[in-house]
Amino acid sequence: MDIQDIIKPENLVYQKTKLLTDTPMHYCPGCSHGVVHKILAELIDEMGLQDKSIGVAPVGCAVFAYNYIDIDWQEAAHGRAPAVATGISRVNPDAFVFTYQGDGDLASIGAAEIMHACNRGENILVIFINNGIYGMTGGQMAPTTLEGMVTATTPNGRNVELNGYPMRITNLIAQLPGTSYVTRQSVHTAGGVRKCKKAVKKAIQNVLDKKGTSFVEVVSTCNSGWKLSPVASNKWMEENMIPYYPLGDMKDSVKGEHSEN
Amino acid sequence: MDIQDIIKPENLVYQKTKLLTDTPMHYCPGCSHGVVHKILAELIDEMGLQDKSIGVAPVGCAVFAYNYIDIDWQEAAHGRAPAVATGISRVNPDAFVFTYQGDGDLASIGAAEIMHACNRGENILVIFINNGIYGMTGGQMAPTTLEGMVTATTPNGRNVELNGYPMRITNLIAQLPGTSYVTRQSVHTAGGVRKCKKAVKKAIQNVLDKKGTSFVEVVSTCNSGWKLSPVASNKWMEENMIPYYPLGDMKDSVKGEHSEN
Amino acid sequence: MTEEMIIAGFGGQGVLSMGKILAYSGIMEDKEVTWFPSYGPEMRGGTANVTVIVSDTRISSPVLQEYDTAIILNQQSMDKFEKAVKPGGVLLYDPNGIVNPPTRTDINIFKVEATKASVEMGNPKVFNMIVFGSYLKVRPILSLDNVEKGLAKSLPERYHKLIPLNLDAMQKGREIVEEVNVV
Amino acid sequence: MTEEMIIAGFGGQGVLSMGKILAYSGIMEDKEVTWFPSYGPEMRGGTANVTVIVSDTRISSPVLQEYDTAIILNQQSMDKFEKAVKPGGVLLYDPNGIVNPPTRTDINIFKVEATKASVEMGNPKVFNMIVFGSYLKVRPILSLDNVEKGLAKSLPERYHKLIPLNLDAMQKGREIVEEVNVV
Amino acid sequence: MAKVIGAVVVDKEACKGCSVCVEACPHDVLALHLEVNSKGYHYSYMQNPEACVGCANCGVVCPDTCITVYRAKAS
Amino acid sequence: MAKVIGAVVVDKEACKGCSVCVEACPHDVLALHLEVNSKGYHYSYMQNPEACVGCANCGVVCPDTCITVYRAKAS
Amino acid sequence: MGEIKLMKGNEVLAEAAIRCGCDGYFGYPITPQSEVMETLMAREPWKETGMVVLQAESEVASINMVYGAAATGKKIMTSSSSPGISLMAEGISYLAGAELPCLLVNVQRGGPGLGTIQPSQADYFQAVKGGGHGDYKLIVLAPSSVQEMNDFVDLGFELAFKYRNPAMILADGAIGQMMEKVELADYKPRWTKEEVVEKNGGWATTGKPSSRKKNVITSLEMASNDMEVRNINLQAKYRKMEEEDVRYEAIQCDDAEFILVAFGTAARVCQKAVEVARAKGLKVGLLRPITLFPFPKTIIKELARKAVGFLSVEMSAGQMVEDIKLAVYDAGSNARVNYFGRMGGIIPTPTEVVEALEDKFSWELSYGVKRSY
Amino acid sequence: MGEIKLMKGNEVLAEAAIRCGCDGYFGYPITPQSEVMETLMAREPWKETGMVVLQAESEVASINMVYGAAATGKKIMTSSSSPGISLMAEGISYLAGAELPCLLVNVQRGGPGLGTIQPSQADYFQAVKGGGHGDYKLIVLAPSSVQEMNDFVDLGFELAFKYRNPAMILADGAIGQMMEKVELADYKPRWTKEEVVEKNGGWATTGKPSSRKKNVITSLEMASNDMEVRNINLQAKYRKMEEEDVRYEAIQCDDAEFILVAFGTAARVCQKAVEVARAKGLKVGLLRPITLFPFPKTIIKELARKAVGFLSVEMSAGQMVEDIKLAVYDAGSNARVNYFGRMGGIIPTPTEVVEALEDKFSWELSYGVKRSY
Ligand SMILES: Cc1ncc(C[n+]2csc(CCOP(=O)(O)OP(=O)(O)O)c2C)c(N)n1
Ligand SMILES: Cc1ncc(C[n+]2csc(CCOP(=O)(O)OP(=O)(O)O)c2C)c(N)n1
Ligand code: SF4
Ligand code: SF4
Ligand code: SF4
Ligand code: SF4
Ligand code: SF4
Ligand code: SF4
Ligand SMILES: [Mg+2]
Ligand SMILES: [Mg+2]
Repeated sequence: MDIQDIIKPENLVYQKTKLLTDTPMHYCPGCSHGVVHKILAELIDEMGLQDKSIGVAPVGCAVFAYNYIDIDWQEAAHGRAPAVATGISRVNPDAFVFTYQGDGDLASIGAAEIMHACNRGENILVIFINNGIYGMTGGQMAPTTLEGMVTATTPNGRNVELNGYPMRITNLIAQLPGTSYVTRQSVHTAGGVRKCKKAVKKAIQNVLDKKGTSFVEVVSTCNSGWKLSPVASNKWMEENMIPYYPLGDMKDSVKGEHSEN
Repeated sequence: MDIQDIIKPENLVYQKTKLLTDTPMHYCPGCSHGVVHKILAELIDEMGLQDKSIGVAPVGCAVFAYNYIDIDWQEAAHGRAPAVATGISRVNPDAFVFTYQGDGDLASIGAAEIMHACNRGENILVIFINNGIYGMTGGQMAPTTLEGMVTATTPNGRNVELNGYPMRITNLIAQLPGTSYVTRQSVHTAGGVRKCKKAVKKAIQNVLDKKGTSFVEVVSTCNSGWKLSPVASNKWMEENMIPYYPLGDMKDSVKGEHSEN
Repeated sequence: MTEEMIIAGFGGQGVLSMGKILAYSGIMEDKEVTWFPSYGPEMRGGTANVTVIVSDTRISSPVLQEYDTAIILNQQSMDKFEKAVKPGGVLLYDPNGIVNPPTRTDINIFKVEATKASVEMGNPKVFNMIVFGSYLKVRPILSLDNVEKGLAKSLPERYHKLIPLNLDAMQKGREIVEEVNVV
Repeated sequence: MTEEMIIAGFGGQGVLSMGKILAYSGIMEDKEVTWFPSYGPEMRGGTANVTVIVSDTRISSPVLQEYDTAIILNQQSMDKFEKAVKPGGVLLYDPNGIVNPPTRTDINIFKVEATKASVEMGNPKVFNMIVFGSYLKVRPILSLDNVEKGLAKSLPERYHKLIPLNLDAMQKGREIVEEVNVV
Repeated sequence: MAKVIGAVVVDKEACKGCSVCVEACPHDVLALHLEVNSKGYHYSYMQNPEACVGCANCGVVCPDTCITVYRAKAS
Repeated sequence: MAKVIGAVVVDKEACKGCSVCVEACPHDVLALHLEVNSKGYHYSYMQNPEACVGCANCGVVCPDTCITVYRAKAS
Repeated sequence: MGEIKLMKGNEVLAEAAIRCGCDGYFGYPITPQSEVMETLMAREPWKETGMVVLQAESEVASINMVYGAAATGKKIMTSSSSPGISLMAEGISYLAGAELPCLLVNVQRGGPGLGTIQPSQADYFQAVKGGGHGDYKLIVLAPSSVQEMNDFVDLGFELAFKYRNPAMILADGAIGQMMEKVELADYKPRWTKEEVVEKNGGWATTGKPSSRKKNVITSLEMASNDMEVRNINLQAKYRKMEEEDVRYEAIQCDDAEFILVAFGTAARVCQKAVEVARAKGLKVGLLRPITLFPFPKTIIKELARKAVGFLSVEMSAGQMVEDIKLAVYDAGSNARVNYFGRMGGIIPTPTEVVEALEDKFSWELSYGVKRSY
Repeated sequence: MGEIKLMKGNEVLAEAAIRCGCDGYFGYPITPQSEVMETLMAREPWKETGMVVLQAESEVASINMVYGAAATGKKIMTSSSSPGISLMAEGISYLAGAELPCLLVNVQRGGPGLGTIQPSQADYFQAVKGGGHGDYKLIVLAPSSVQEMNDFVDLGFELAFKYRNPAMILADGAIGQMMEKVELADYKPRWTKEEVVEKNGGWATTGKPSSRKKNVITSLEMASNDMEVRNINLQAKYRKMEEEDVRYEAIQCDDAEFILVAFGTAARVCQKAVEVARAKGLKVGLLRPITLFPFPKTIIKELARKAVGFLSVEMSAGQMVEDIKLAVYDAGSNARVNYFGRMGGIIPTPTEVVEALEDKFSWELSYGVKRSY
């Protein structure tokens, strides 16, 4: 059978969802952001949520997320996406509101806002792209940067004595009674992408069911910041990031359930 | 034996430490702040730290702490005491630096600063007065306000659905690798005061030994905010606050030890 | 007519609400009013005061340096406000807890034993209404009718049953207030 | 003498460091220099450019709208900067990846097959030095002596052993640059 | 065993009448006075001085550190 | 069991040559082309088209969603 | 006539918000304005009108909650006092940059720093020149009575939506804390979802239906050219405000040789000062700017033609006085502009104001003519 | 002569900090100034001079770290760009209120909001009028070359300690990002603990020895009277700065009929514009304010006596132009003041400036006289 015989509408098994716009993404080749955008766009489409969705873009590489997914968007100040989403969701309780944040945005400057939105159990989805670095500003240290990791502000590697410890903020988030579903995923393999999509789907459903805050961390790469090729980045992530940020569900319950501590 | 025979210098067993100034405290009658001030003043005196101590006062009822303990002080912006203390301690590594913060100051507006100072393991002592309310501004809800508790901004009791959940921030702090000693105390009984003093002493010693951040929560009353008499407040605290914020050490280790999560 | 006054005492003596009833009564008489409290943490356990202005015409500043009338209910307030009464003005005080009574001779000084009377009436809560009654006796700037209306307006519905008790207390105040001659 | 120029291409082509060597060489010749890069996330994977000014006198704005010389190393930059060359100015480009070559007739156009030459030299990293060499051939604004000094200054000590290689590459550039006549 | 006896001195003007010391005394020594101090507070005083053992509990819990405590062996 | 065969179409101009699809393909179908597209990227293409089973792994992992995947039963 | 009540300025803000159909309030306690949120929480408007009230974790969070909620086309507000407003600087710049209508209230206290909780007007510059970064303007309304605290809530929202711009009520601790007689407005229903879409669906993030393109709220432009266009449009909008929405009150200015200029609580004091001065035979009037931006330049220019001088009376070290001078300069007048003020939470007295007037203009008062340079 | 280098403005800030004996830098990354911290981190001065460098969790944290460290009497600095500086507004007001010497750097980008990362001067008002609440002033230095980025670090600290006041270097993305030739300063040792105590022990929290009373750093006064005294003292200090520490550069102003006024990058452009204009036969000069506060009023007043007009050239919608007008107004001059500028990250060209001059002053250029009103 010739290739041209296979490439026919009736044989189509995978294509770009129509919720992804035609604007080419500004991300570096191989950047995880694109994959996560795709997951969101596909799910919003599949779940029929385009007219209910309001996305909140961060300050970070994903600042232009609003150019790529065809829904209404707001661009929030650095770190404040959870507050912005709280505002939206409180006065529009039937909207599907989500934030999309990087590790600098969420865990550093925005630490108070994410902790409190999750503690209040705001009915939102938080997508947390943990690439262990500040991608947008040129690769400085993030709270999640691993010990010894070289960045623009830790040119000799993160020294925990000077710069503090890599922060597993998602573990803390999971203990806040306002969260219902907290999970950590990755998107560097096809299997990972499919699993992650399932997790995001569940998280969205939780929000629709008004179960409180759903939180999906995606352990990601920033090949530009890491100064590795995309493929080498994925490998480095598997060997270094994932052991420290192990994948899997951290909480799957109902809002209001208190942590053990 | 006549009273006048007992009241003699040689029989003295307890008196105001000379590190407490003569300025009368502005606190409401029976307020826990006074007791904790006393503990600090006594220890700084006993441990010979007056010339090494730099205190950081919060915005909150304890804003005037600097009037009462005879050491150098800085008054920090609301919630920012941990950042201020970081600044001091980093450029004066041999100073004994501590913050003194309320629950609004530390757990609400200052949540990012406390999390990050503790995550970096700043070599400071944090005294955290958890009275479940904003005392200074007239008794509004704090992050630590209990469910159902009446405050100026929850006049019908804290409704967790609307206002979020009472936050056990110390439990989260204990999981940050930068902290070495994390404990929760109270000062409403003589026994409690003595225990608390011991804990603070240990915490101070840890700072002197450069072991990282030491964190002492004091579950406290705010009889004005709670609209109870001081004695009734103590009782209410025992029956309501302490079950939710159980006393005891939460962490006693060395900096850098990672939490289980 | 413009009455510029301050009511000053401990927090808990009903200083602010006395001022509020006075202001509401002014409104009932179609006057302009302002009510301006001391505010902030210094109130805590300490003194509280409120500046009330009742006037036929638009009121300028709600904050004053001098007063036509000062109602003074503790020593700290006496120390602070005796000197701020305008010459020819009125100073009304409860002698309970006053160690240094007023000494000015260019103002009219009245005293009301309201603490004592409220204990005698078996209800310390009416203390401020006794003082209020004595004030209106000394400075009859408002009709008692309108004061009753003002009282009704400033009390929540569920406390309206207490109005007669309050009126009694005011009557008491009218009766026991006495002028003091400084010698 | 004032030379106002832009060097534009992909990130990774050594655009910024070529500019830096040029500027340092200018300093070695006691000239005033400014070096102003495009900056920010739009650089990411996309284009990079740097404006360099070398002058005998104090330099005003470091940012220009028009250039005496444009060194252009990819199509996007060609689209953007061909029109910004001053009439009578110089446009130097590497034809690799250029789909639409320059068409202006009021400027002097040169081309250098630097990509190709660098591959031939077995070291794609010297690409920018080949271009630089060809530029200095076309616009001999600095003495080669000072350029060598500038090179030494702008390279960290540990890379000084690479100087001869770089000089070779520059020589290569001088040799292969050719004028283009637009018809 | 020699009996221990104590006594406390309350700084009457500094006392805010919070009653915390009264509550803390294991021997019911203290009480609030009917009189008020110059700030209007009913201050704490030894109502049952003989019962005092000088344990200092009252001093330790007093937020305003108004209490000085003495202890002696009963002669 | 009928053999499943697949094919992919790469949007050559959209491709950034990151190679993630190449890595993800379980059947080594894809490779980066020696040529570059107009943005200067070596784009992905089917080097071994016959090996493709249309599993869509490549499409799923592509950050820029450049790959459309088709699958048919081998006739 | 609406309901008459005796209320605090802060309480009235809350009541007016509920009655004007406000959709959401986000705030954080700070003296001297905590009663705004406290009143709202006690009123529980979510049960009555559906209005949302939320205590945020900080002022930074509050202002960003306002951003999110306002961007959905609804009537959203916050209130705070000086240090809290400073914390909002970035957020306010974002609101202005993204052109989001909303209502901000600053019940000012004395600064700088933690300062004092007593009334002040020292945040004038912050409000009208821009506390945040970049070229932007807020619509700034200065109430000088509890009644205006009521009225300006509705007016603030009206102007905010007219221009798609944040509006600020710049009050002070005195107006927030004092009680006065106030006539409350009648209830306006909150906009329905349909009304929101009809009015603001062109830009607000109401959820994208297939019938329109996605709406994006942002203040970012990577290309300088695009960012300049945004700025040019903003500036054009601000010029329009200056043409159409200047508000002020002129009291006894017709024959005045000296004009007191004051807003808010200071204007209250000056009203009395005018009486005192007139009683002394001085021809004094009061110009009370109600909109601080757009500033009432035109009337100042007019008055500058006749008046000998202006005295800016402020509870600050002298901030508005600069805008008066700028207006007089633009008028090409040589009227003299002076300043008198108190700081740190102190309200000047009418007598002080008159004395300052006599002092600063002693030359003119002696010679009765305009000083010429 | 010191070492000559080709460096970016941002890199030079870092180098100059190390060399001038700075004790600590606290900052948070933001374009276009991230190279400041990056350079410091690569230089590892803690190994060399003992200087501390810390990446804070946010700008809010940075500025409060500066507060804490500066309050111990040491030389402390931070740097950021526009949105980050807005986040520091509360902290800056606290620093000014508590009178803490320190050095802040704003490498401005275009606003409002997230805006653009390209160069701008639109934070002029924020820097000189007060972005934070309350009446306060920063000492504001405007470098217009990489060399001045170097020089003003030391100067900034010097002035900051002279007045116990925060100083700010107000730069922009162009100066931060560009490389120029720079002559580096020689190393000054950091102050020893004893020197700190000697110089600043009167107020700084260095740890209380028995020989002195406790030192308390605060900006709080509960009593308005005390707060007013603080404010009066602050104002007196600001007047002193205006008397003693104004800095500017006047280029070809002696015979100039028209004065361009510009700072920073805009001043670079205007220098060229002066050449272009002079070549056309226009008598044009350039006044370059170096201290934006204290603003060079006196020289403007002097120039206003002779000049026909001023053109304020800014990379903003026109902010400094107000201060020029105020100075001209104070001079009682009728010289005309106009504005020309570009926004959103665009740097004007010399040609544009000259065209704007010819356009705005076409009347004066035709008739050659001062316009009279
Ligand atoms: C208030 C403020 N501070 C700093 C910045 C600069 N900034 C932009 S993005 C960013 C961090 C981005 O890192 P992250 O959140 O991890 O996202 P990523 O780019 O890695 O996806 C910073 C510091 C800013 N825009 N605003
Ligand atoms: C930026 C800022 N926001 C708000 C305030 C008002 N404020 C002062 S103290 C305080 C909370 C105090 O509560 P807490 O920290 O629990 O201390 P407590 O008084 O209970 O001891 C608040 C909100 C302020 N001063 N500054
Ligand atoms: S810098 Fe990093 S996070 Fe940003 S687009 Fe590039 S790879 Fe992705
Ligand atoms: S308000 Fe509460 S916390 Fe503050 S002094 Fe009074 S009792 Fe203590
Ligand atoms: S010392 Fe002990 S026994 Fe004596 S009064 Fe105090 S608490 Fe009671
Ligand atoms: S505890 Fe102290 S303040 Fe309270 S009543 Fe006893 S002595 Fe007085
Ligand atoms: S569909 Fe599967 S087999 Fe075919 S190219 Fe893609 S990954 Fe390879
Ligand atoms: S994953 Fe996508 S962008 Fe990357 S090489 Fe493959 S097709 Fe190209
Ligand atoms: Mg990141
Ligand atoms: Mg508290």
